[in-house]
Amino acid sequence: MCSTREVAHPLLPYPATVTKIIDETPDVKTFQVVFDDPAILENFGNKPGQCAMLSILGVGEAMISITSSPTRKGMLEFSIKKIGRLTSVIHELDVGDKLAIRGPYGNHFPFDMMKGKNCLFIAGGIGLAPLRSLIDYVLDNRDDYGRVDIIYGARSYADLCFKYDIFDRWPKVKDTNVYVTIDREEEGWDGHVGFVPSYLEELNPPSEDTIPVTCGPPIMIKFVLQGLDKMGYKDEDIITTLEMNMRCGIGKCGRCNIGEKYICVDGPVFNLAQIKQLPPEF
Amino acid sequence: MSVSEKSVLNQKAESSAWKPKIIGFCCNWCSYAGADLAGISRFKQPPYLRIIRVPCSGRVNPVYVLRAFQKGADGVLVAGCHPGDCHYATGNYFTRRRFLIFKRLLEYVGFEPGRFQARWISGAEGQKFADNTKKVVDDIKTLGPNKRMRLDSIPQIKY
Amino acid sequence: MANKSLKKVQLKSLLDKIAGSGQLIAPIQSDGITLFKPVQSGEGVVLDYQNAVIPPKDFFFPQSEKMFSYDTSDPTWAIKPEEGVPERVLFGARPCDVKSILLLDKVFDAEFRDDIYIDKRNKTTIIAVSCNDCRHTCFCGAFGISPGEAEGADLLFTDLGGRYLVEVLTDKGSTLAAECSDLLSDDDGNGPAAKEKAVAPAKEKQMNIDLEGVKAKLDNMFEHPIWAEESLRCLGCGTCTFICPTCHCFDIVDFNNQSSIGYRYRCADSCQFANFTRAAGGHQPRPSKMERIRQRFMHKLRYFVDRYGDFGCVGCGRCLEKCPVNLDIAQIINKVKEVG
Amino acid sequence: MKKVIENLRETAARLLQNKEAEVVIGWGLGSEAVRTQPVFITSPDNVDKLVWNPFCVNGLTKYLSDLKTRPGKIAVVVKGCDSRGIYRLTQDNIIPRDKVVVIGIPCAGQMSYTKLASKMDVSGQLNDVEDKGEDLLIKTSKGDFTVKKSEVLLDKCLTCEHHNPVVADHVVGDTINTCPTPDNYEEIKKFEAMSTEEKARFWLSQFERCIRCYACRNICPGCTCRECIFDAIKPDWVGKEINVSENELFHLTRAFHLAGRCVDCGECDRVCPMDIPIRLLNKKLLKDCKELFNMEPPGSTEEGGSVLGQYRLEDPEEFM
Repeated sequence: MCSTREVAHPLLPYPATVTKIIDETPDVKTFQVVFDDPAILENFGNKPGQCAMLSILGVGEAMISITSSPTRKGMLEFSIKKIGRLTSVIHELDVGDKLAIRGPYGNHFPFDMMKGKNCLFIAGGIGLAPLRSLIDYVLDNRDDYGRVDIIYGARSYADLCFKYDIFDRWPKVKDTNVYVTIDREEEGWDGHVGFVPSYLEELNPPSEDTIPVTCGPPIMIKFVLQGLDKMGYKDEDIITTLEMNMRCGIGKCGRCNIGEKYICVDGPVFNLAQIKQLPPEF
Repeated sequence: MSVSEKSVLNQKAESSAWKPKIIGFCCNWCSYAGADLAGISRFKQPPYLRIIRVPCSGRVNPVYVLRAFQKGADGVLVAGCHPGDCHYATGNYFTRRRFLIFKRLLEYVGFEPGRFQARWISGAEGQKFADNTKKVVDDIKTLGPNKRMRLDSIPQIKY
Repeated sequence: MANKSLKKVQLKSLLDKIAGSGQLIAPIQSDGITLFKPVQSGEGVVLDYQNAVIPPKDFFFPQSEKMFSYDTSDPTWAIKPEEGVPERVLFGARPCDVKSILLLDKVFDAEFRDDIYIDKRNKTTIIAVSCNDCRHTCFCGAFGISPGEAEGADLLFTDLGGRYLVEVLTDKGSTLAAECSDLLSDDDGNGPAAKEKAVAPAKEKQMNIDLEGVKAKLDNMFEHPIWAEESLRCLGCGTCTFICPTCHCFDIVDFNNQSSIGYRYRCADSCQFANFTRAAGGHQPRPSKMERIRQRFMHKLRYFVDRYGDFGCVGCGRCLEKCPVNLDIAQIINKVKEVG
Repeated sequence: MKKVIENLRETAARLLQNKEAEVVIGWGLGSEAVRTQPVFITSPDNVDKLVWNPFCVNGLTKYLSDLKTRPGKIAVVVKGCDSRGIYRLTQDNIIPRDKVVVIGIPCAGQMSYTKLASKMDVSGQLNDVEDKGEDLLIKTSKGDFTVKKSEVLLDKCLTCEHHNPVVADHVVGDTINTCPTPDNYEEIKKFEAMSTEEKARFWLSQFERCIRCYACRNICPGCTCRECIFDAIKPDWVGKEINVSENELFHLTRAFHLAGRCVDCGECDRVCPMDIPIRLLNKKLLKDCKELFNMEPPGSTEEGGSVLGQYRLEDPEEFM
């Protein structure tokens, strides 16, 4: 029995305050939060790709991936798409309002294993949110990693998240390329038009010594994985994330159970080889 | 939790500070107007009836009534137009059937008669509205606070 | 500690004594059904029952329980965990129920130890009672459980006719036995042999289910048509999961009475309900009854083994008896074995 | 009984053969001697799975709403009480009448599994059942057992209004001519006569037991809402917490949603794992609807609908 993660009351959330809100797209906002007790943030110890349980007391709880890299100290960022009851309430929050957080939960991206290798990040829509924590981690430890390619797409220009990152910040980092695409032609858009999987095949980035990491809507992931397969990547090297309805986050409540795995503790990050071992039920 | 050996129904007002909390679902076109008239006519009536305006008494879902009891109402009143006067022509005929049955069901499972009441009050019947409020409040006062279904007084036994 | 003996006529005094010094939970009968309830004395405790409708799991993992309270009008939100339970004694758990608690331990006492469960577990002394008889739906033998053994319990009582053989299995049990030493005497040494005889009928009468090879078969049966076939008659109700001694899935919900003060509770949830896996936004990984019953049987007989090294079923027979459409896990096991 | 089974299998085989139905829903042998389980037959080769005996307690009409999107017609075997469920579903526009082929079996009464289990060894497999008038001889792999019918009959069968199905495209078995025994609601009257305090104590102790498995709802041919209010997330009509208050809200609402629609098949009562007398609520509503609005037993005729979805100008007036 592994007891590395001991918490006195694992289901108890801690109050935190919203310090900044960024409107990303019409239905996505990024919330910067700090815990009311600074010690909690200090010991939070989140790693890229991990999630936390966000709650509004009286409304409910949901598992949200942490968007900020642990290298960015002093706050946590969550990019949240307005989709259900809880996220609608979270979207109503103002700076200074409170929510409650517990975590961090789940495993993380294999940033150690990726050291010294080239990184290929492929994301669609809100799927860039969990990847952003890893991208920032890699770029903040730039010398540990090889070339970085980021392929990102959304339905339209308005639906692109983190415009300040994909257009301004990331392309300026050395040896880093950001390729952005939108699904349909749009006035004022002179970039690439088309779906992410086809853009990936078009770009066909060199696959030697490269770890591809992908996250996005299920249909995008499906075709990206097919594309990567064609390009000759090994299943063990292809990293993606799974998503399920979750309640407890600590491997007890059974909702995110797929086969012998619990996505909340054994996931959400899996490589393709692991996913192929799971019953196809996600 | 277990149903205690004490009375499972009301407890007679333990302190004199208790004020009845009565929810009145009033139809917009008649009973609410009646309440309005009772107000501007300065008819004296006890202040314990809290009115929720609904478009038609037929809009009142019996779950609203049960929910009101859960959330601490001591009594519930549904009031609408007299049969035949419905703004939507027939809404209150359905109300009539629905709550005839519902009232009997509540009493069958052990709600005191009087906890739930229904009345027809037209927009012109300000006096009737005031009289009726008095009557309902008196009834509920006699019955005492409602304990049945209240979510905040469910006996909690730790086990 | 050596085996003890309790005269049958003294049992009530023993239970009275336990109830007098703390909380006692025991099976009682009301409206014709047997349920475990907290009792004030040994009065009315039934002993010839075979299986309570709701397993004693309810006292470790209640169907619904408060986790913490809060007050959002307080600047710190005043999030307070619920107080723990008092020290208590659970009397009358059957060997299968005791085993089910050990299985729940594997879930709740794993990584991220569940403090709410562990508190209840630590503060409970379990007195198990061997089965002299069994229901026609029992098949605990299939999971290696014996009607006369209860590893995980603190004391084990076995009805030997005029007396109970009292086996002390743990230190906790030894403490309780010491507290009640005035009522217990030393066993004359014939107890264990007599016990074998006493539980023999329960061993013989129960269904003979053999699990040999079932797990291996299930490993390759995810896509098998048996699930679609069996799911046709499933109603999608939660009976089987709510009366199951090993089911541990739950939901977490907030309650507030339209004020700043409220609490968060967890309550048993069922993988048989559509809402169980439906995500906000409508994504539904298990859209029909087929996927849902497959999850139930696979979880018990395959996934649980893979994850925790043991079957997630104890053969108590509750779901066999209560399923409205006779969707019988023992029958499923037999059908799986017949699959070529 | 053997003749009925033969007849039933023949009918089913013919329907499947001639493509008059794509699937036949009936009863097959269960995992225990006195249990049957619903079976779904799609090939004439498998009709031997169909059985008919006094243990065919399950109402099968609810499955029609599960299978309504399936192409082709669905044949379903019904007893008298279940047959009212057919009209419930057609009146509620859940399934068109011409999509359903009704195979009716006149039924003299069904035996309760719980009652039987307390009287005999019900494990083992059923070999044969013989009707000996007052008694029933049940031959199982564990031996032969004789039980008194009156002692093991389902309670609902004591007051049966429809021994013969109210609707059937094919009838297998002989019409039963015993006089129907309409319920005169004696039991309900007994409860009505109790004091308010007694009623409350009784019902609260019943509701308190509920584990909210929703079996009563899921078996009910009247519960066919696309999204049940007890499953709706927004708004949360009923709290998920299991306590006597939320349980009561559930039970009263469930019963009331069936007021004037409940076909009184008694299945909710049978399936309840906690033995809550759910039917006492339904019966009360049936009695009131009958007394106040002169309602026919719901589901007994093709026309009709929900009593609470209709009105008459001269309905009783109490609210003044």
